[in-house]
Amino acid sequence: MKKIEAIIRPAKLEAVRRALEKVGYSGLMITEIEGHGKQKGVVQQWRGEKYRLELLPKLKIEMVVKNEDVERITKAIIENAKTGEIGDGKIFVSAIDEAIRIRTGEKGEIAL
Amino acid sequence: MKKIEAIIRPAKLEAVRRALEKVGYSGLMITEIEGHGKQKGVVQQWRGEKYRLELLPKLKIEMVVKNEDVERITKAIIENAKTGEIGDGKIFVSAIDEAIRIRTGEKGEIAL
Amino acid sequence: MKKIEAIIRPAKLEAVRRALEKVGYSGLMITEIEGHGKQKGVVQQWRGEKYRLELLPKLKIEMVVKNEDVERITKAIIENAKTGEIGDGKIFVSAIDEAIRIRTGEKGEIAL
Amino acid sequence: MDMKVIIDTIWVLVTAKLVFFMNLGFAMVESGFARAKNCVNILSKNFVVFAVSSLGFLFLGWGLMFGDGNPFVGLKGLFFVSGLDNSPAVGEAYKGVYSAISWTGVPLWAKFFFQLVFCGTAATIVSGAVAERIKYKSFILFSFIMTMFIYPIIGHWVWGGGWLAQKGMFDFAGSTVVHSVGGWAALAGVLLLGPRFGKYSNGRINPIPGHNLSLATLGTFVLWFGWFGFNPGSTMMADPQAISHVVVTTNMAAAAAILSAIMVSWILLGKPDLGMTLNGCLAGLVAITAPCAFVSVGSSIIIGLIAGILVVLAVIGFDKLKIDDPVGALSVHLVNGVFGTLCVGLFAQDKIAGVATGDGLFYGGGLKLFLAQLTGVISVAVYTFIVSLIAWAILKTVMGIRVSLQEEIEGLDIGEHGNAAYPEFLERKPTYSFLGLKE
Amino acid sequence: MDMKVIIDTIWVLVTAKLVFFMNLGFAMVESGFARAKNCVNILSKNFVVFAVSSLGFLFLGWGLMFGDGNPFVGLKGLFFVSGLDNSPAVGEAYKGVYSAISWTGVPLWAKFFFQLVFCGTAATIVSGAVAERIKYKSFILFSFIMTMFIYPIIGHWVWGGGWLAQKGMFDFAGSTVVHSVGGWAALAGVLLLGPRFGKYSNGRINPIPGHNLSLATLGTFVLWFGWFGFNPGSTMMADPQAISHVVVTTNMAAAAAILSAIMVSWILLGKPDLGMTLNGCLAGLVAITAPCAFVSVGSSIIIGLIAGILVVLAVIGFDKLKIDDPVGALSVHLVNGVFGTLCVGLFAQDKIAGVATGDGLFYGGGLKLFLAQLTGVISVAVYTFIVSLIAWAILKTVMGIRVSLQEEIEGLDIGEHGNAAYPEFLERKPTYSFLGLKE
Amino acid sequence: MDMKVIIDTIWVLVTAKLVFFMNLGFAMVESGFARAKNCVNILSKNFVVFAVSSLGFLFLGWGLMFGDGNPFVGLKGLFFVSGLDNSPAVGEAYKGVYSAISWTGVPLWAKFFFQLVFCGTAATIVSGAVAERIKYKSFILFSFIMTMFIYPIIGHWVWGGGWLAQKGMFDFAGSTVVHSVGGWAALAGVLLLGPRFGKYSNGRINPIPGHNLSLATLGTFVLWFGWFGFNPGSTMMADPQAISHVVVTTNMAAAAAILSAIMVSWILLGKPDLGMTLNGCLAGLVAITAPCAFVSVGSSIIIGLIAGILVVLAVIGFDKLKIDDPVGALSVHLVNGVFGTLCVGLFAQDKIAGVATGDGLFYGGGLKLFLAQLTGVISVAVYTFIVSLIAWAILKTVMGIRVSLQEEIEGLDIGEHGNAAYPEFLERKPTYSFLGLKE
Ligand SMILES: Nc1ncnc2c1ncn2[C@@H]1O[C@H](COP(=O)(O)OP(=O)(O)O)[C@@H](O)[C@H]1O
Ligand SMILES: Nc1ncnc2c1ncn2[C@@H]1O[C@H](COP(=O)(O)OP(=O)(O)O)[C@@H](O)[C@H]1O
Ligand SMILES: Nc1ncnc2c1ncn2[C@@H]1O[C@H](COP(=O)(O)OP(=O)(O)O)[C@@H](O)[C@H]1O
Repeated sequence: MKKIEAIIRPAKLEAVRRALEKVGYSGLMITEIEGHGKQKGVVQQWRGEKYRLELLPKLKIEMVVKNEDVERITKAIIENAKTGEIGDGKIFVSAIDEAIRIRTGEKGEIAL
Repeated sequence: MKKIEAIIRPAKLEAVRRALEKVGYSGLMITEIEGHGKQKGVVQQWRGEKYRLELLPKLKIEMVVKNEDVERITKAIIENAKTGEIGDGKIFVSAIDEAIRIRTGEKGEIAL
Repeated sequence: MKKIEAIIRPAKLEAVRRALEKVGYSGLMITEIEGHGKQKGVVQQWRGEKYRLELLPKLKIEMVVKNEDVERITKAIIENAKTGEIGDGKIFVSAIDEAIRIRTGEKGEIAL
Repeated sequence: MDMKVIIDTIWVLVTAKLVFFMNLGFAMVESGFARAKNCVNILSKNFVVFAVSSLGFLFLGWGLMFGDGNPFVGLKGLFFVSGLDNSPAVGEAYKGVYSAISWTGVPLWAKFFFQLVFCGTAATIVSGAVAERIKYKSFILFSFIMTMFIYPIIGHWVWGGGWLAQKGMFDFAGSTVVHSVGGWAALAGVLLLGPRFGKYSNGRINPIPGHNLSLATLGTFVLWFGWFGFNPGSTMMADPQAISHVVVTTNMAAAAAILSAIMVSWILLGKPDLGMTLNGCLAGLVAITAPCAFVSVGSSIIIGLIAGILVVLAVIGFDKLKIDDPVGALSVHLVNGVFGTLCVGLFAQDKIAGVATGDGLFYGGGLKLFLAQLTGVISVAVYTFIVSLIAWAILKTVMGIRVSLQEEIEGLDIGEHGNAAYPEFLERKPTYSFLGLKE
Repeated sequence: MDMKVIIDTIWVLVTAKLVFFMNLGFAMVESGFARAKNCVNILSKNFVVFAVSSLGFLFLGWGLMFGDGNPFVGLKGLFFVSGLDNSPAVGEAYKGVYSAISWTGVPLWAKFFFQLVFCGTAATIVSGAVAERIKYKSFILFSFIMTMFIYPIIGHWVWGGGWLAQKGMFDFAGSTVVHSVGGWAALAGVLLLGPRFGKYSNGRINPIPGHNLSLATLGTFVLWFGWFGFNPGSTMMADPQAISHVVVTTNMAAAAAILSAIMVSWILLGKPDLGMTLNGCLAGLVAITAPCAFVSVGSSIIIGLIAGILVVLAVIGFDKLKIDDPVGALSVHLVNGVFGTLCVGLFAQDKIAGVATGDGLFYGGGLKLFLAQLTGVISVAVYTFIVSLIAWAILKTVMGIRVSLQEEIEGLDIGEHGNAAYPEFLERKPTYSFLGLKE
Repeated sequence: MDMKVIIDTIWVLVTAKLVFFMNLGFAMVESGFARAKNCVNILSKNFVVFAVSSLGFLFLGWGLMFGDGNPFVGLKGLFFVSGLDNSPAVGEAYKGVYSAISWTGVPLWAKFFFQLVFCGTAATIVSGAVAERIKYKSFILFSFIMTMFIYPIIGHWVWGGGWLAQKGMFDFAGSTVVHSVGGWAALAGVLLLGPRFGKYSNGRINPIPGHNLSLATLGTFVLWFGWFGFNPGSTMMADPQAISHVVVTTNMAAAAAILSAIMVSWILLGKPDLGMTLNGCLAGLVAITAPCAFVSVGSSIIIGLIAGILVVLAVIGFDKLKIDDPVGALSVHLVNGVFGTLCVGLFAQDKIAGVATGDGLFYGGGLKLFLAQLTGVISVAVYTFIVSLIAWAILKTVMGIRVSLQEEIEGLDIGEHGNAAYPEFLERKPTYSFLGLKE
């Protein structure tokens, strides 16, 4: 099993999720994060002083999937999260040793 | 060392944490996430239009533990986070290469 | 590639980030978490009853970096996040199988 | 047109509007002191309650309270304020069925509106104490009962020329008629409802912090502001000496109570708790409500100081008794409503602002006035508590008064209204259940 | 100094201040009903609009509205309220160019201030309907146009002795002059702006929940409070019977509308929606604004009940028509402004609070009054809508009226102001786009 | 009873209540402009300060200010407002020790309450400037000093028949007596406290955004509303021409200042900043406070326009000087209090609303009035600043005035009160430290 961790623009969530629904997925978790990569921050002002928020709001989507699904799902994410502008985000894939469904105690891929 | 990542219902946090205290643990992190699995969302309304929040608030508990503690701790979580209803959540286990305690610089299992 | 996951005190973020800027890094994500380790919580009161917030606000910084950068970056974090008091936090390192840049589709270390 | 009538009408209407504005104060204090997940529900309750009062008091409440009748209840001109009445005529000139309130020379609808906003206040007091677990529907029904059958009867006894008025009991602006009536009705509800889930578990008292102290502070300021309508308006005529006196006693009691509540919580709890400070202010205001026109400015400070201490002890005490009152409504309105009413019997100085009350115990008047006040306190307690208990019990049997445990845990906003108060803000969901590891 | 003048001035100024305070109410309702990312923008619009109105109405609006002239427009003393005037003289004694408002015996600046706060209200109504997508600059300019060329003309027709007044049309406190004028101007803006991004996509109506129902409730209470200045103040003299009557009809309509809106939304939507409850209250208040002094308390309840139903249906209806009004301004002010104006023709009872309106249809007066009201409604609709449409169209061509899509998605707070309303709170950014999976 | 006394008492009390309500405004502006972690502390300070003022002004302040005495201080009837007094008698008929305020024919307690709310305003101004780092205890003690020894002395000079009044200095509603006194006391505190941690570090000015602009806007509206009590109420009698005039000059100055602040910040900062807009409004109000009854409506607009510009420049300027004032209290109250006071000497028109001030410089009166105003400004500055500095210095030595760095970083809410303002909302903790990468 693999964990796919995708950092995307908040505004792209709906598109991504619709795409995921089409390719099929068993579950996901979404976390509000603040990110910093190549993208420059937003300039704001407060009573005469400008400042830049270097950290930008992003969403992290995490999904634990079967090895064979990684390809399909990352493709769906890339296609739908892409704008071509700096700040589109990244996808990271890592290994998961074990998965357990709390409700039933089932283990392994069946628990996803 | 292993990382145990448990997605649970917010309302179950207290029970889980008390159980963990009994079996013993060295530290944990809790993140507010929004999840989507088999569970259907909550229906709300706004000025005449109903909508469903497909994403439900969940908590992610992360703990880095010694390999031999994984069994004991996941058991404690499962027992206390379970309601038997859809939406109880999952536990994922993955490998951690290294742990460092910032305060002392200690490395490895001693740092947990 | 490795993922460095550092739990730090919120007040230390600025120092850590400045240090990281000096040693160089390609991107990071920051998540607001609540942690519990050796540190005792904050005592608050509400209408006559004291209670302890056992969970303390912490920040989790996650960075996916090349293997050879792990050492340098963890050092920078440790030096700047340390106060010597209980609650300074931990750093965990784990393996990442794959990284993809959504904007370009590039894969591997070049995508970081 | 008689100038006096015009001026008095302006005074009555302007102060009535300030009292109306207290509805906002209650809504903000109560929602600020409760959790975000129940915020829509509390706002809704506080919003609908004045609508209910308006209809209930118009339909029947006014008639029972001010209609001519016997010492216990009004009987004439019962429905829709439709009895004969030639207001603003006063005294001999008055011809009508609402003679108990014919002493004030303003039009009938001005009298009605002024009395209505007081009725609304009594009803809204209940809302805070039963918050975070009561069914919306049942609260609405109870509010109708409150404004039609409970408040007006007590009102008749004290302000409608009834038996307590005849006994020589004085309640200038309603420590008893409004606040303790609200308090007793709330207490009955709280006892039948039981505490919120998780409040008293594992033998501990688990504090459940309110979600927004900015709103609670805002609300308290609005209430303090509104009280400058509540108390001086209760002259129902613009008597310069009296209204000036009342404005100052009202303010001084609040100020003193704030400072004593701060001191006591600093001493007892280690730090000057803001929630207690706000409750202190309200306690002082409730306590001075009955005596504001009967006592000196000096006495108002003493009354305030005691009220501020009382409320802190009461909040802690009710918790010890496992009587769960999320916003401190009982400590503020019930305890200090009773205390303030008794203060008339202790601190009154005859005609200090015009009214012939006789002197209180501390000013050489003996126990006479105090006993009249005590009679008032006890009889109001008995009637209000029993009738409320019956009303709540009937509602409980017929339709239930408490939401399901599931709904309570998820929040009444979703369950009762399908709304979320702050849908865009990330909330720390488990806070309420995770607290409470007492020192 | 004549006592009557003093008293009337106090009444006019105090009620005008309450109406001024409604600006806060509008600001809170509108920002609470919108998203956090546009909150600074909405607050700014609601804040600046009264400043703009103050200058615009002083500069020209007052003159066009009350200056002596022809039935369509004022022509004398146009600029800076600088025409000849010997207020507070009234009747024969009055010498000046603002004779249409010389019936009230208060100083000129008191008249001005009272009329200004009404003008400001009309202008602020627009703000809510065009929220979350309009350019700040364009809104400011439109507000100048509104307070200088649109509102004052209609005002002249009805309150400035113009042709509608002569036709026997009655609008006591402005269901038409203020509310429906605001509503028509808003509708023109909404049609030219188009709906917010994502509101009607994929053939669905996607609800976009407001970010803060506490603020929205606060605002509604403040508006309700302010209405006790709006309606009874419109006597512009302290006539005790009239002002007492108006206070009660105003309140009863609001109360009835709240309850009917709750009932209807409970039935139609399954749960008693708080947003609808708040809109219901405002609907009742708008509807009673024209007839408050002309109908009985009983009629005010009926008018309120209908208004509460109308507003719920209108909110749903406008959405069906894909007319995107984030705060329900059209349903509240336009629909119920029209409805309330017509109610005068239906429910009026001659001289019920002093004014000789003749009886309405339901009281045996036949269609005369109703037709006058209808004429008013239609002519105001035509003038306001067309002039507004032209004004918006010119602004659109010259400088654009809608922010860029990019800015709309990121929020107007950053784009227009460089500010964030709540920089320290974590927000659920995608909410607005992720909702809308309709049942 | 004399009708005039009744009417004047109503006017004085109603306007005093509006001024009281400004406490809410200050509380919301200040907490909205500060960070969430210090919110409870700021709310507490703003709440307790009126309680402190009430007791301090009753105990001694009133006596020092209005007691008969010498040109520098009142000496008779010092404590507890207990001197001989037969108000509402005026002129010859007056017998008592508070002759400086015997010109207004209202009861003593009405005078007291009206003056008290002004004293409270001066004290609350300090709170904002010293926010986010001052010890709660020290603030409470300073407030006692302020309301007992600082404000009343200046008040005596100008309004208590003291030497500045005799010199012919005019300050209608308190640009100097209230606002600049508050400002100078605040400045002394700010200098001894030093800037907040992280505000000026690494040679940069790090902006520290306020946590809630909805609250700040709400507060500003409430203050604007309250100013309609502050300025027209200062007639202390219901003179129709004067109060109508003052209401309009007050409003026009605010409106003009809003627009000029928006323009200036649009030009200087690139976007129309909401914080600056709100400060602009308050600046206009402060500036018109002294001259509101002495200048024409046209002049009020000019004064407002300048005030709006001044405040933006002052906010930026104080930051350049590293004088850290989280809410802009110095720019609003000090700078514009001084400016407004001087405006009397420039724009005054003799008897424009009744008072014989003589003409100002721009109306051919020469420098006489201006110099009297300047004398007032300077002498008040010297006295207030020095006494405040001494008071702050003593507090600093005896008990400390600043919380520990640790506490400041974690927030004063936990440290001083053990409370959290918004315990359920997830906050972006590091914001304040992570900002400030200036362009
Ligand atoms: N090496 C990394 N480790 C962790 N997060 C990263 C890394 N690189 C990028 N990110 C995350 O991805 C987001 C987008 O990155 P950015 O460099 O702006 O995008 P891109 O280069 O794809 O246009 C960042 O805000 C950050 O949260
Ligand atoms: N494959 C997965 N990857 C990531 N998170 C998951 C996955 N499956 C479930 N989850 C998380 O677990 C939560 C509960 O899942 P759900 O399917 O409703 O529970 P269950 O099947 O155990 O009753 C979801 O809200 C989601 O956050
Ligand atoms: N084993 C662990 N697994 C996950 N998180 C941990 C672990 N140990 C510590 N933490 C996190 O690190 C934070 C600091 O831990 P603490 O024990 O107080 O620090 P230290 O021992 O370094 O002084 C905790 O709040 C928690 O979030």
